Amino acid sequence: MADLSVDLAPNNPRELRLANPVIAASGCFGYGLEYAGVIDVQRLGAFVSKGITPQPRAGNAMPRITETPAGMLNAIGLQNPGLRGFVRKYPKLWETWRVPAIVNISAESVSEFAAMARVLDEQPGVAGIEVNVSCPNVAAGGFCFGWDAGMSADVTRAVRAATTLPVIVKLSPGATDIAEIALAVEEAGADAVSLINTLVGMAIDTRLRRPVLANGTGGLSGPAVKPVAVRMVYQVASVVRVPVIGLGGIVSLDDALEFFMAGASAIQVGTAIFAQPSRVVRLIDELDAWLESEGCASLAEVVGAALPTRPAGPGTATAAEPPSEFDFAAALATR
Amino acid sequence: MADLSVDLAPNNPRELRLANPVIAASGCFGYGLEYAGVIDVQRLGAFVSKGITPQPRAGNAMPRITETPAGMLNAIGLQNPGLRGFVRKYPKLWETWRVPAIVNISAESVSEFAAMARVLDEQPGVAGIEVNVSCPNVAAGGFCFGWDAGMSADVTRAVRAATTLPVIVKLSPGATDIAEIALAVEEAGADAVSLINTLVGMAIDTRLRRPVLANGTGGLSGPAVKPVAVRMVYQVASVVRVPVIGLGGIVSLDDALEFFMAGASAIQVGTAIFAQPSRVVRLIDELDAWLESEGCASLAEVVGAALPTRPAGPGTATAAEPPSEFDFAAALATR
Amino acid sequence: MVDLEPRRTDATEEAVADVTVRAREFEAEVVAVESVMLDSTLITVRAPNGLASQVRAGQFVDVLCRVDGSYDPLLRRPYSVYRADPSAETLTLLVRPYGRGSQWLAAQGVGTTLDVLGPLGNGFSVAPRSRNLLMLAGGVGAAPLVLLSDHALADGRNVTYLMGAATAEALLPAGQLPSDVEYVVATDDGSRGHRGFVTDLLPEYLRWADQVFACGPGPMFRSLRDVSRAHRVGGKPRVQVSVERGMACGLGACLGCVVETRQGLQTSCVQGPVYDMDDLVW
Amino acid sequence: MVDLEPRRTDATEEAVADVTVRAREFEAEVVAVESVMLDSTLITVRAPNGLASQVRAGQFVDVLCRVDGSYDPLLRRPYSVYRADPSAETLTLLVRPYGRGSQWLAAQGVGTTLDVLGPLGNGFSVAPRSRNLLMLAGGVGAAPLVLLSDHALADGRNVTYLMGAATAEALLPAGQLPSDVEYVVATDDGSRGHRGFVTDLLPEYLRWADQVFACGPGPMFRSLRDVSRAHRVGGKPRVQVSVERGMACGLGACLGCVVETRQGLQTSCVQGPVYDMDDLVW
Ligand SMILES: Cc1cc2nc3c(=O)[nH]c(=O)nc-3n(C[C@H](O)[C@H](O)[C@H](O)COP(=O)(O)OP(=O)(O)OC[C@H]3O[C@@H](n4cnc5c(N)ncnc54)[C@H](O)[C@@H]3O)c2cc1C
Ligand SMILES: Cc1cc2nc3c(=O)[nH]c(=O)nc-3n(C[C@H](O)[C@H](O)[C@H](O)COP(=O)(O)OP(=O)(O)OC[C@H]3O[C@@H](n4cnc5c(N)ncnc54)[C@H](O)[C@@H]3O)c2cc1C
Ligand SMILES: Cc1cc2nc3c(=O)[nH]c(=O)nc-3n(C[C@H](O)[C@H](O)[C@H](O)COP(=O)(O)O)c2cc1C
Ligand SMILES: Cc1cc2nc3c(=O)[nH]c(=O)nc-3n(C[C@H](O)[C@H](O)[C@H](O)COP(=O)(O)O)c2cc1C
Ligand code: FES
Ligand code: FES
Repeated sequence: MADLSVDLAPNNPRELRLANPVIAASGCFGYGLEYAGVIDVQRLGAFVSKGITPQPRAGNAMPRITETPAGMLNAIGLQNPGLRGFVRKYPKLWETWRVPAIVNISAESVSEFAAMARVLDEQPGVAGIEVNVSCPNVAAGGFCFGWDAGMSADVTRAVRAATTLPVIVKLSPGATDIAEIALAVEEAGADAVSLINTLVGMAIDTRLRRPVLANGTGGLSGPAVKPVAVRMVYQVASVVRVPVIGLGGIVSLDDALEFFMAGASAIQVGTAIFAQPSRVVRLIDELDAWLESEGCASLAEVVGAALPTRPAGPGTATAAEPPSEFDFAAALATR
Repeated sequence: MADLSVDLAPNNPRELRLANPVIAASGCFGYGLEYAGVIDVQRLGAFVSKGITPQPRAGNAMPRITETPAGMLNAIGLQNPGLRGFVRKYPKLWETWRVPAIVNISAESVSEFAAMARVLDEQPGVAGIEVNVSCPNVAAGGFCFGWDAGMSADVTRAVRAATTLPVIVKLSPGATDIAEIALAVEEAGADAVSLINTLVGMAIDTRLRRPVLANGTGGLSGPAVKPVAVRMVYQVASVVRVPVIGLGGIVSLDDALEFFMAGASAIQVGTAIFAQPSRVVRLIDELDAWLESEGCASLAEVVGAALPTRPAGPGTATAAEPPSEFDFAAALATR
Repeated sequence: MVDLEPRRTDATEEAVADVTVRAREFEAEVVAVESVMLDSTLITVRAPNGLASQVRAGQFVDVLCRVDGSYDPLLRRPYSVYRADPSAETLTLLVRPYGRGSQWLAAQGVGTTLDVLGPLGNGFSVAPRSRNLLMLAGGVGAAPLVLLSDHALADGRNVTYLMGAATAEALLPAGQLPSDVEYVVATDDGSRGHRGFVTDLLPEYLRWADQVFACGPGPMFRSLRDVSRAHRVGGKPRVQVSVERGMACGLGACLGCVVETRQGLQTSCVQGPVYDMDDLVW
Repeated sequence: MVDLEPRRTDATEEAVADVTVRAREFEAEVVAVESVMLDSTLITVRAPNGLASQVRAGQFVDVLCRVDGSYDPLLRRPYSVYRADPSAETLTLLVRPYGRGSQWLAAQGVGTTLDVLGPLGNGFSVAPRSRNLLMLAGGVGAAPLVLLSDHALADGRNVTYLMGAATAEALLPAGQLPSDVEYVVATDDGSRGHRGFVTDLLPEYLRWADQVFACGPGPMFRSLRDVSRAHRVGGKPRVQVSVERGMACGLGACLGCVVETRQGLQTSCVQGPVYDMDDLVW
């Protein structure tokens, strides 16, 4: 047994210690309960709840989901019972669980974010907060918080001040310079960052001649986005010191290893759980077996293995050194 | 036979009139010659050459390509014979061809872009220029031209002043607000815009524990990116008046129709040509047959069919109206 | 201060399934394949211990329609259980080749192993005192009503099975139904049974039926609604319909498949796919 | 003023294939499937008119390894032509199940239709005066050398075929080669032939051979290079190797598969995959 445990909030006395680095992603695992009859939820490193908002939300009109090549689009519209409804129901249940539960929160103003964090701070059974900054800032005319370093930092600072719980800020891939945003939220007190949230996409129903989703656009997830996610994790892990949680298209052990080697201390699995629920638990065993076979005593030994030795400057996506000479034989070695 | 022809430079006296709206994308069709022994190149609406730079470039080290879920990453590094080498060889050949040839140009400064356009202006066999702004601006510390509206406009203005040829500006999906960039280049004199170029991605070779591509990052293309491309085309077509050329993951007729309905006047096919060269020509026939079956006399009748009736304001990705009531029966109708 | 109390009392809270669904993800070997109804296929797979006897009519299974190693198409496809054989421990699905997933599934041969998740959904509920059950089937909507007929007969009830299709060849062959079922058909071209819509036959059976169970395409539902309005008395007999939504998880987690009901938004994968027609907001 | 003249005279211009490749994209029905070499498969497909007689040894075909309707895996996979039968109009490929594409391909049965693009690449060139040809094969690198052997014998030349593998079962069965070929093998475990590397056998044949043709895994090439340095005299005999690069287009358009040679960067799909070993920069 290799050491799979990880603390995702090393700077926080309350810690966010996970038995293993495999986390179920927000919006893809309900409130944990939904999958409890199908897989052993308690074996996960942690899970993140569906996004909660200050008020209950009925979500978007249907259709809300559609499939795309090796991916899917969703526009659920954050259907949820609202913070009070959530608090009445889940924390006391989760308190009886072994698996840490992280609450994903969304809001449309800095003060709403802070107010939610304040309420969650007192809840039993809540191990941490994941702040979803991929939502429109009403005060900024609907411009997404997560696309602007200043706005992302404002939210982080407000949440940080409102709770002593571990705070993970979940970054949006819509930002042109994701490393800049990551540095800003780190500076503002985030215990960890997670990335990526979905890319904004659209599918057209060519029979009806209108967007498939009632909302028009939706969030793209699944294997299709993996290369973008790996690149962003690599970019962010090159510059921040807090733990990075990588996600976006992870299905297999090899996918997970890509993220670890790109610098992720833990990973989340979202869309792939829909397709094969049992695989997310198997991933933990496969990771353990792989580390053994590689002679690694702990996961930490491979985290960041593909990063250049010295972190690159802010905002650059510098590659690892290319092989110094044209390695003909190595290139042939797959045969 | 429906009318498939389209003029992609209606504001330019030199015109860019295509017999049909199916174009082979830059970097995926060499210089046209490479596919001439496999498909009937002359049947295409047009093709775009591999990206040309002022100087010859040897490109990046190997590996340069890798496959990803329903997509691929490339980091060719613009290997090309340079403008002079290009000019010695292709324009006179293309002059004998029926299919319009568009030259894709890249440079690292505004003046280099202009210098290239000036040389191309006099060449026979060149029907238009596609300006690739997805390259680093050396004067701006390597920040990509295409991620900044001002820099994109500067390049466009300089190229516009240097040639009377139709000028297409090819937008980068890395920009947070693609509509803003599109409006800026339209204002600066672009005859048309094309989008999207590749998304920046990465794959890690978990055996070697380093990025697969020698360059580290690469450009993501293929079906995986289609939802992002459709969304951006929809967003751009909602705000600009010049023709929009849509691309990104197009394989099938249905894919092409998604782009037309999202507002594209023409489409480009890139990665899919690698997988099935014959399909790009078949697409023209399929489009013709589909228009007939829908009783459309011309393609123009479906361009933008999925757009909201009034264009949305700059930078918004407003959806088409959702169905006013919950349409239970329509949702059931697929059964 | 930010107001965190609900602004409106809607039913979003109930939309979150309280029940933990007991379902299994299992490898299911294809043991039989049979062509039926013009272009469709009956696929019989081996089911794990006890599943075939536990499954309720109207429940479905989610099938992964791709080879391992390919990520496209990505999501599972739901298929109603058409027949369940507890002694052979098999389930049978009725698959119409439509798009990418179903075409792949319909092309799989005996010996293939499928990745199946189920059983899912609520299933039909037959009131203890209902004697006469009326089925109304269109297309592959026939599937859940076959299992319901099997179970109803085993419980000693009477079943009349109405089915409509474009032509005789597209009908479920009579041999597929237990002989005790009264099978009445309609075809658009009159090549068998009543010429016209199957819902034309409804009025004469509505008085006989204690409950009606329907599954079929959109137009059939619309017509069912209209006929019911005109011919039911005091909302009787009750009509249960199985609805179809795009689904991702099948377990109430993604909220992608919701249906608006008089009780609020419900996940059709867990709280459906079967609803009392009068509860649907449409 | 911006300088538009080349700063350096490199070979990028030549890297652009001048030749227009004549290749066909065709539907190829699988007509035979045979297990060989432990885990590999010989797949024989029907080829369009004349292709089997035109194909040169060392050329390859690009196969789409997925069902229509799935976009993953996306790109074609190159496979060397193992054998071409002009009278039956068939091509045979030797496929080792390795990753997603080859596993899919190796699992296809008789009757499946494959989407094939080819023939591609330059192929081996045998000098008119070469009498004695030496083949050096490792693993599925055996494939192009089988066709080369067939053609060489038909032209009346002498062929010695050296092959190495881990164990006897992983060797190409002798029955797969024409009986006139001298077949000499080496195995890592000594279960057949020489115990050790196949390149250990090279020195004794180098004097006999007018030309050497090699295809195999990386370590075999490295060892070939070392042995050649030590044992060839005046750069004779010449050695041609077939190299393997990840490919997207197969037609010289994407520049994804380039190889650095003394003549500059070359596309290994058009200007390769066969190179004179001494021309490669490695
Ligand atoms: C409860 C239930 C029971 C069913 N029972 C049967 C049955 O017994 N027999 C049968 O043949 N079919 C049944 N279906 C339909 C089946 O699940 C598939 O939708 C159908 O086979 C078409 O899938 P496809 O992959 O072939 O088509 P696709 O080409 O993938 O899809 C066809 C259309 O459906 C839409 N769609 C598909 N999946 C989704 C999704 N996840 N989210 C949103 N939209 C989507 C697509 O947008 C497309 O327009 C059932 C569906 C449900 C919900
Ligand atoms: C000229 C030539 C001839 C060949 N002849 C044979 C033959 O006769 N028999 C045989 O079994 N194999 C042959 N191969 C290898 C074959 O093309 C496949 O690479 C092999 O079957 C593995 O593919 P896969 O899909 O199973 O593996 P994958 O899992 O897709 O890939 C295996 C590895 O190769 C890399 N790779 C695959 N495709 C690409 C690409 N397009 N670009 C970059 N990297 C890539 C991947 O990164 C991965 O690490 C030949 C290759 C070439 C270039
Ligand atoms: C149906 C669905 C609902 C989601 N809801 C949320 C959410 O409420 N909050 C959030 O931060 N992310 C949400 N996400 C994004 C995922 O958590 C994840 O960031 C994204 O899907 C990429 O990972 P994947 O490719 O593994 O799915 C949702 C994703 C899906 C598919
Ligand atoms: C191998 C390769 C090389 C490319 N080279 C160029 C280029 O030189 N200039 C350019 O503007 N775009 C280039 N592109 C981007 C394509 O033209 C296109 O924008 C992108 O691939 C998305 O379309 P697709 O999904 O249909 O491939 C290249 C793409 C690929 C795959
Ligand atoms: S399919 Fe996910 S909630 Fe129903
Ligand atoms: S594979 Fe595209 S140039 Fe060789």
